[in-house]
Amino acid sequence: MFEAIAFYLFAFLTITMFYIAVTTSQALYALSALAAGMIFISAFFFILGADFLGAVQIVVYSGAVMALYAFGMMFFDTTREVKEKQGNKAIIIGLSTLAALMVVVIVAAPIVGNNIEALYPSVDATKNVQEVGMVLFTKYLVPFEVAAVMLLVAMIAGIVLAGKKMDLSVTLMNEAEIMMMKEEDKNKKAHS
Amino acid sequence: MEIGLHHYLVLSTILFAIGLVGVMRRKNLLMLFFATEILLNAVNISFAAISHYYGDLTGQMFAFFVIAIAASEVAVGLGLLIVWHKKHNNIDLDNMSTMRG
Amino acid sequence: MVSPANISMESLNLITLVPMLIPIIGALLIIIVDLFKSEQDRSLYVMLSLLILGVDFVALMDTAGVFSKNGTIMGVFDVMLIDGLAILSQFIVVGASMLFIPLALTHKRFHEFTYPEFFALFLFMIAGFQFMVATDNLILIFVGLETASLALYTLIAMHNRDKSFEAAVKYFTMGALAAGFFSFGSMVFYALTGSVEINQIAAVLEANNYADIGFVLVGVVFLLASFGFKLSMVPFHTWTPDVYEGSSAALAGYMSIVPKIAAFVVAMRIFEFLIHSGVVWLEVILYASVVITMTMANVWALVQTDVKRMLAYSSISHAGFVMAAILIGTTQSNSALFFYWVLFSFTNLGSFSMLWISRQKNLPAHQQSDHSYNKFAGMIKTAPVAATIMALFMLSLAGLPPFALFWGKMYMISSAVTGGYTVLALIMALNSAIAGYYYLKLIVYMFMKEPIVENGGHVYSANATLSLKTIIGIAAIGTIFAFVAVNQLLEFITAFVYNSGY
Amino acid sequence: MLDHILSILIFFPALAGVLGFVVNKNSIRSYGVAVATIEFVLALWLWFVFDSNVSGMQFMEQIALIPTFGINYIVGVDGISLFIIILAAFFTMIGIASLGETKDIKNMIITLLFLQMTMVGVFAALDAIVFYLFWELSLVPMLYIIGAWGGPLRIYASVKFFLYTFAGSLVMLVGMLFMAYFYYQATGEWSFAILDWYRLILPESFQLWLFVAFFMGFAIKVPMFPFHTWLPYAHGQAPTIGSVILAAILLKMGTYAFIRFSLPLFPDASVYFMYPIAVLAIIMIIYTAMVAYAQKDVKQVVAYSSVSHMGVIILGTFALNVEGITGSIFLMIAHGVVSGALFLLVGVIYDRRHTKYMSEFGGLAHVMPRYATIFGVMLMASVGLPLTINFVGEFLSLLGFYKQSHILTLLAGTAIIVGAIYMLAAYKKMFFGVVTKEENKHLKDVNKRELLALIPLTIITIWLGIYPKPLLGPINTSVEAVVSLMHEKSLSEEAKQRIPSVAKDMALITKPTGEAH
Amino acid sequence: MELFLYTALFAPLAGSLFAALFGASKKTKIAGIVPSALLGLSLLSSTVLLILVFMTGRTIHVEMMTWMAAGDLYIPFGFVVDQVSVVMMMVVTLVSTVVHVYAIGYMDHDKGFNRFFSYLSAFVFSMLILVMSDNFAGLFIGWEGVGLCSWLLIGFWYHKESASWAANEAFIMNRIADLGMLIGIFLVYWNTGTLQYKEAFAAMPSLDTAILTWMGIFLFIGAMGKSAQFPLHTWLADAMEGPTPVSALIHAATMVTAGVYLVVRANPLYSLIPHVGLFIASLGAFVALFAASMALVNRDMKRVIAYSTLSQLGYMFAAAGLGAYWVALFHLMAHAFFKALLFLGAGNVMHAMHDELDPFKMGGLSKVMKGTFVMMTIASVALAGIFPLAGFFSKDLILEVAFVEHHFIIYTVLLLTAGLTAFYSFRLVALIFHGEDRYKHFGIHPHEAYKFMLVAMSPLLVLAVIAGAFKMGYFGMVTELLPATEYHVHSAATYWIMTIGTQLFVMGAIAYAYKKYTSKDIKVPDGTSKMENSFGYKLLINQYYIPYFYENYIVKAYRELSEVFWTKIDQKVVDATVDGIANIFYQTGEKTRVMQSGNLSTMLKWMVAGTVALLSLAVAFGLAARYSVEIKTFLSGLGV
Repeated sequence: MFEAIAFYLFAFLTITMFYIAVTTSQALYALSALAAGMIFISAFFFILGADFLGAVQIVVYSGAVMALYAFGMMFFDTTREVKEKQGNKAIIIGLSTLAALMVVVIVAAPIVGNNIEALYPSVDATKNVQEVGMVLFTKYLVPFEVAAVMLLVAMIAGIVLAGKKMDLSVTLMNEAEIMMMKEEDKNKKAHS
Repeated sequence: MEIGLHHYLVLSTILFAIGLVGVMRRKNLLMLFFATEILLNAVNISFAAISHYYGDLTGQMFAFFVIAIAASEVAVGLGLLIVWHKKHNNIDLDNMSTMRG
Repeated sequence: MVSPANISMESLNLITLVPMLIPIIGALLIIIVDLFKSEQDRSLYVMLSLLILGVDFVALMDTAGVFSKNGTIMGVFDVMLIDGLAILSQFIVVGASMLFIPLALTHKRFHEFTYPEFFALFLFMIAGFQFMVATDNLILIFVGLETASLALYTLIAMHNRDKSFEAAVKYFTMGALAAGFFSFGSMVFYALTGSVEINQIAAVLEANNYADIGFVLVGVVFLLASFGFKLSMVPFHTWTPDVYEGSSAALAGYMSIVPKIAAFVVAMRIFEFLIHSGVVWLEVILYASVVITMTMANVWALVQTDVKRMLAYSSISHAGFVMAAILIGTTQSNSALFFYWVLFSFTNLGSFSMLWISRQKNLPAHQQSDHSYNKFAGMIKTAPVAATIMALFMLSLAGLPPFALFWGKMYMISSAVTGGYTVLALIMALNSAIAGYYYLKLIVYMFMKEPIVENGGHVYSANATLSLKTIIGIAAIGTIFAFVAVNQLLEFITAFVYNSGY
Repeated sequence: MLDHILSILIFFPALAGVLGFVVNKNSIRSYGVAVATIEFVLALWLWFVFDSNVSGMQFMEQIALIPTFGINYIVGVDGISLFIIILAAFFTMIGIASLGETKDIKNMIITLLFLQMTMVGVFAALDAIVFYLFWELSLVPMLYIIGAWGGPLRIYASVKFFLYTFAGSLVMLVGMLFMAYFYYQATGEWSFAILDWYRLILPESFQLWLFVAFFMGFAIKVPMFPFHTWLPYAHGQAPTIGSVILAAILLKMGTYAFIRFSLPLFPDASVYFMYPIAVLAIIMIIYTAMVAYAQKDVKQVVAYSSVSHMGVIILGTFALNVEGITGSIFLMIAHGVVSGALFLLVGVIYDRRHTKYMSEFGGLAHVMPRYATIFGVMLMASVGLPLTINFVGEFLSLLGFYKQSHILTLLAGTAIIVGAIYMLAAYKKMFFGVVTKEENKHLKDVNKRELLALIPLTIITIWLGIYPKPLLGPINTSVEAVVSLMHEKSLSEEAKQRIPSVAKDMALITKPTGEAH
Repeated sequence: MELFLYTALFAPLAGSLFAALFGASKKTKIAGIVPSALLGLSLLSSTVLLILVFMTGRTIHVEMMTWMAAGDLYIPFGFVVDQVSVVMMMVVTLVSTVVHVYAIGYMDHDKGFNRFFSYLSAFVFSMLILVMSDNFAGLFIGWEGVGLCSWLLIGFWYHKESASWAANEAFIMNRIADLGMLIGIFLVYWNTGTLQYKEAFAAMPSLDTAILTWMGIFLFIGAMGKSAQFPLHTWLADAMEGPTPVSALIHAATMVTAGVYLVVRANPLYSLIPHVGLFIASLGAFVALFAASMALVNRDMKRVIAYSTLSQLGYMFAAAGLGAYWVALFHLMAHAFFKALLFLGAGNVMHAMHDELDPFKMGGLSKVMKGTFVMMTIASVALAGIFPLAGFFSKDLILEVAFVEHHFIIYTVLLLTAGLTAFYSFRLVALIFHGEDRYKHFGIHPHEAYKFMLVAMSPLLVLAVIAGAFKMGYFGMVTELLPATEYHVHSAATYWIMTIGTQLFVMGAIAYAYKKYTSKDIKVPDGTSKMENSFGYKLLINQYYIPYFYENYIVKAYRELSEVFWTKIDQKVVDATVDGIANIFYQTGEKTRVMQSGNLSTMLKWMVAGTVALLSLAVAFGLAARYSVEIKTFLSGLGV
């Protein structure tokens, strides 16, 4: 019973939050709603006994990602109301309703899950973090490492793209301008 | 009233659809990115639920990696937005259609 | 119960990781070099990357040797899967990358190559693709895919002009949506089978005799959408022309080959077992999308005014053409896919390199875009050799014998014929004829029109350096003399594909 | 060298073409003439060493190309292809020799040499894919010739020519792949060798479909009605040399392919489709002749007349007996000579007046008597007067087809009437009457360089009209082999009846002699 | 003897080539003399051959070389000199020698003198091939060869529009007939397996009559063209545009009789199919009358003679059709002599009158042109068939044949025609040579032709007079080859009545013509007289409106249809379809490229739309799969 109440409560909350996130014209609202929604999602994780996931969700999403977005928002100065020209709303609504409906139609049908055996059974919910660690560092060691590489890539990408060097484009400059820029660079370095 | 896997799947699907709506209607790139986060999060719920009901950890793993991916995307996406914003002082995708046909 | 893992190193088969580790290490090496001494010339990084890729290539050859001796290798808790497909596609990935990287040494300077990070990201991207193809675990596929994609978005944006940002953002956003689709699709399969490994998914579905076909199809739809995006199947292709136009010609050429072969391999792994299990729906849908992609892309390519955009549409069409291999799903067709793609790499990289070599920084008044058709008007008069080579690439793309792509096309159509897809074979053939028009259009401009004033021959090699010329030379030789190597290539590919059970 | 004479014939011009890039612009014409002459001499030598009594392939060479997939470089020559090869060499030679003032002459000559490679290649190829290779490759030089040196609509014409033929041949490629697949199913081995395919007996239903697939490729090339509309454009826009080679050689590829592929591979289908194709051929003959009559441009007259004559060739081919097929092959050569000459002649007047409209001329016989005479000879050859080269071919073709259908032959025979109508009308408009235009009053008669090309053609036209035996003999021998093969292979009763059995012992399928080396 | 054969055959060719050498250079007499001399040589050889054949009855057959051989077909260049062909050779070489010599004078002032002799000798060569060939294909070579030369010679004065038009008309009409001939040859080949006369005719008796009938019909169609039988006759009158020697040689004496020769040559075939023969005879008789009627009113001297030729050809066909091949051949020979003579005489008149052709504008020329007058009169007498000139023997014979064979209609028609012939012949003579000197009104000063021209004509004159004397010798010779039917009217009385009656009838016609046209009232008709406005006159002068019909309903229709084919069908349908298909693709591209709006939002929507579309298909399929049983029951409930 508790589970049911919790599920519906959080379901309602997440749906509302995400709905606000995609519909509001205030970027700040959207951001807050998104963050809230994500925290509520972590609640599902806890309900489902995925403690580790819940923690990661809160830390990574609500913490890191949201912080990043918040910074970005300040940078873009989108705290004011965002005006978006909307084209044909019918298409959007129609498409999404259709999508949702159809998936729901199928999902609502009973899934044959009886004969599925757990490949990596989680025996005890309390030791979730430990188990996750176990699986993560055996079976999913490689993906984990690749994910690390991915984060590295993302980091480098972020640095490169947001970096100062992107302000001037060598691509658009002719040879003389490039030489001048180099000279300036050298001078600057010499000065400092 | 037992909460079964279906409930989670339906919820997940609805959230996914909300994400899709966002993806389709948002013109502000930053908020568009929010919508893509919703997509991934919606799926994560399902993964966790399936994982739970099957008693299998793989789903959680998947969700975990999805989170990592989402985080990386944010970094790159924001990087791109910043560059664009620096040059054009806006992040509206309607201003972004020099290439067509 | 959690018990300490008792795992012997041998069972991990770490050799399976070697080809991916090399570029990762190489990328780190480049970053470290940069840390120690910044502001180095790009030629250093180009050569470093080339060396690393060379080593990778050799490692791949080793792996290939092992494969041909022992068959498919699973490694690192069965996450890694080195079969023929993985090896072949990695060969293409690494080989095409080796052909790409010297294109950085242009005569003019471009923004991205001033960064050592460019080369690091490039190598990371290669590693990402390698992971993507060398596994049947959806998680690793996803992570590899994203690693590669994120790096690629950045590489595009680093060209640093408006169009490239626009391209990167478009690509990124749609990529994010595709990622959502991918995860949803995986979720459905996971829900159905409790596994994220393709062979197990297949086994489970087989065991319960596809009881819940509707749900399977939902999963298929989402995966199809996400790979449709990667492979630029209509209507998920919309990013392709814009992204190709926005990025540098060299990178566009690269994008037309490497990400696609990786995606093809994954698509092959996912969809073929479904088709073989008699999922009629998928067959019909794939049939339709192959035909639509081929035809519509050709039709759009007809009306383009910019050569690069035309080539973008043309590569969509080629992808559609090759997608037929997955639909047909015989050993011959799967071999044809790789065969085609190897030959396509040469030709397409060659033609994009020709655009790259003629890249100007400032457009003259009569030229609307970087590589508009009329830029090439009368090229035979001012730069005969370049025009001839370019024409050669175009003829090859059109599928004119004896140039490289003809053999691919022929083998592919033959596989359709043998697979019983007669109508498809005819459609494929006729599409080549439609495609002939726009390739011909460029030839017409080059050979039959008068040069536009102020259009001296130097424009066509404004960007030329020895390394670019070398790459074009290699591509040209590969294109012309493909028939010499076709037999060995075909035997090699067929053996690998056959031994992987496809 | 004899073992490789065909390869030399094929690749010598191409090699010379590559080397031609180095030759100075001012000497390129001599270079071209020299190369083409050497090639022609080689071709004549081939004739000289050719054994007329052997019905099968001679001078076969085989080099593995893609053995895994059954594709090998196999070339060989028999009576059917021998003379077309010689004709190709001949026309390239006189084409280059008679080349007038041309811009970018270097490109033109190199292109012509490449074109020659593809032409010889098509007729010598004995592997379907190699055949296809040269077949497609021949489009490129022609595209360039029309597109770069043609008239005002040249780009439209060249692209149309290319795409149309290209589309058709792609369908043919599918057919070839099917054929190879059937061979694979039958024997467990891939092979694209034509001689291997000859051994394959296909069920009639397969034959029908494959016949159609091959037909698409060939019919567009020929070009058969209703696929002919590219031809008037191509001819109308092409420079003289382009038209000459197009009409003399390139069109023959289609009809040659019918005899090389369609007939022996699909005897039953050939019988099945005989009437429909004959009807098409008759439409070609009459309809295009009438269209030719309505033309205002003399080159278009000749262009449409080509289509009309190709109709007779097709008809002869589908006579399915020795007389008809021999006749059609002979007519290919004859039509090559005559239409080539006619295009050269049109080129002569075009060079002088830069117009091809007949209304611009009139009374030319007064000012250019030699020109009028040669034109007259070619005109008479074109209308198929006995003792000219065309008559032999037309006579045999019609004679052959008469065996199959009387009524259709009667209809097709109107070729000799309608042909005379448009040709004589054109001749009258151009040459008879009084000179009305001031520009025409002082036209120069044909000069030496033009005579160099025209006189040999005139001589051939008459010589082979009187004494066709040197050609008919070898052709006949090989055709007999083809017909006997068809007879043996055919399955249905009707086909057995329609295709006569040739009593003589024929060995068309000989093992490649090149293997021993 | 082969030497003589080859000499006879190739001497004209040598002459032609010799003259051709001077083709582009200025007129030179030698270009006329040498071919004439060579023709003389040919004539000599023919005479030798004739004597040989006549004396020994031997025939000469040579095979020079293979022409065509393919499959079972074998065609050599074979030549045969037998009783029939040697007669033809004699006729051809003799008349052409005369004409050649004559033409040296006639063409004296023409720029194309050299060219003319080249053509003329080439014609003789072709004609000799035609008559000497031992097979149908060789016959066809000659057949087309004479067609070509006829085209060249009719259109000799090519600057005249009418001349080149007439040349083309002649060529094309002949081609129509040649098609029939060709088909006939095909029939012969496929049924007898050979084209050699000997073998083919030997095989024919064993063939089905239907096949033989078709053979006969198609071969005769060929003959109809060359011999200008109805309805392919219009070209002959128009062919008079050529120089007069040409008309004499080609369009009177030799080429036009090729059809008769063919029927004679193919007598074994036609003997097997008498019903076709009857048709031929009927057509011949019809043409005889038909042409003669047109000759009655025509005001062009040469055309009158041309119609007369046509009419006489009708006679020949009537004879040949009735199986009297030797009679036909005999008339052919006799006709060649007097008709050539008539034409050459007309040529003299034309020369004298500066190419004036209307006899109404002449009159009284006998005073200035005695020689010509005599010759033409004798020729006309011969033509009319007055005893004892050539025409009497040959033409009366034909009448007898018709009578003896009991074809009285044919007989009557031919008899009537004989009267008409006499009338129009002497109408011409009277108008030209007698009566007022009407030419003076036109300021013409006529003069007699060169002497040597008259001398050249004299052999013809002699032959026209005495040819009848050869009848018996001729009969003895040719019947070695041809059916030797003798046509005698059984009762002598009937014979005499017939003969004398005919003679009287003819003479009456002559007298009437003289009476009518020597009168002083003859004026140049100006289209006002009553007769000229009568229906009959109009019908005849307009040649029964047949040329008009051809021009308006065939030529014009053909031209217009061609135009329609080109502009409407070829361009608007066939080509437009091809371009249309190409355009469909291009237009689809243009129309749908807006899909690529460049707007990211649209792109995303496309992606979602694609997914949703696939999804709905998947759902539909999934539902259908799940409820397949229910759907089936439902459908079966509906009765599907």
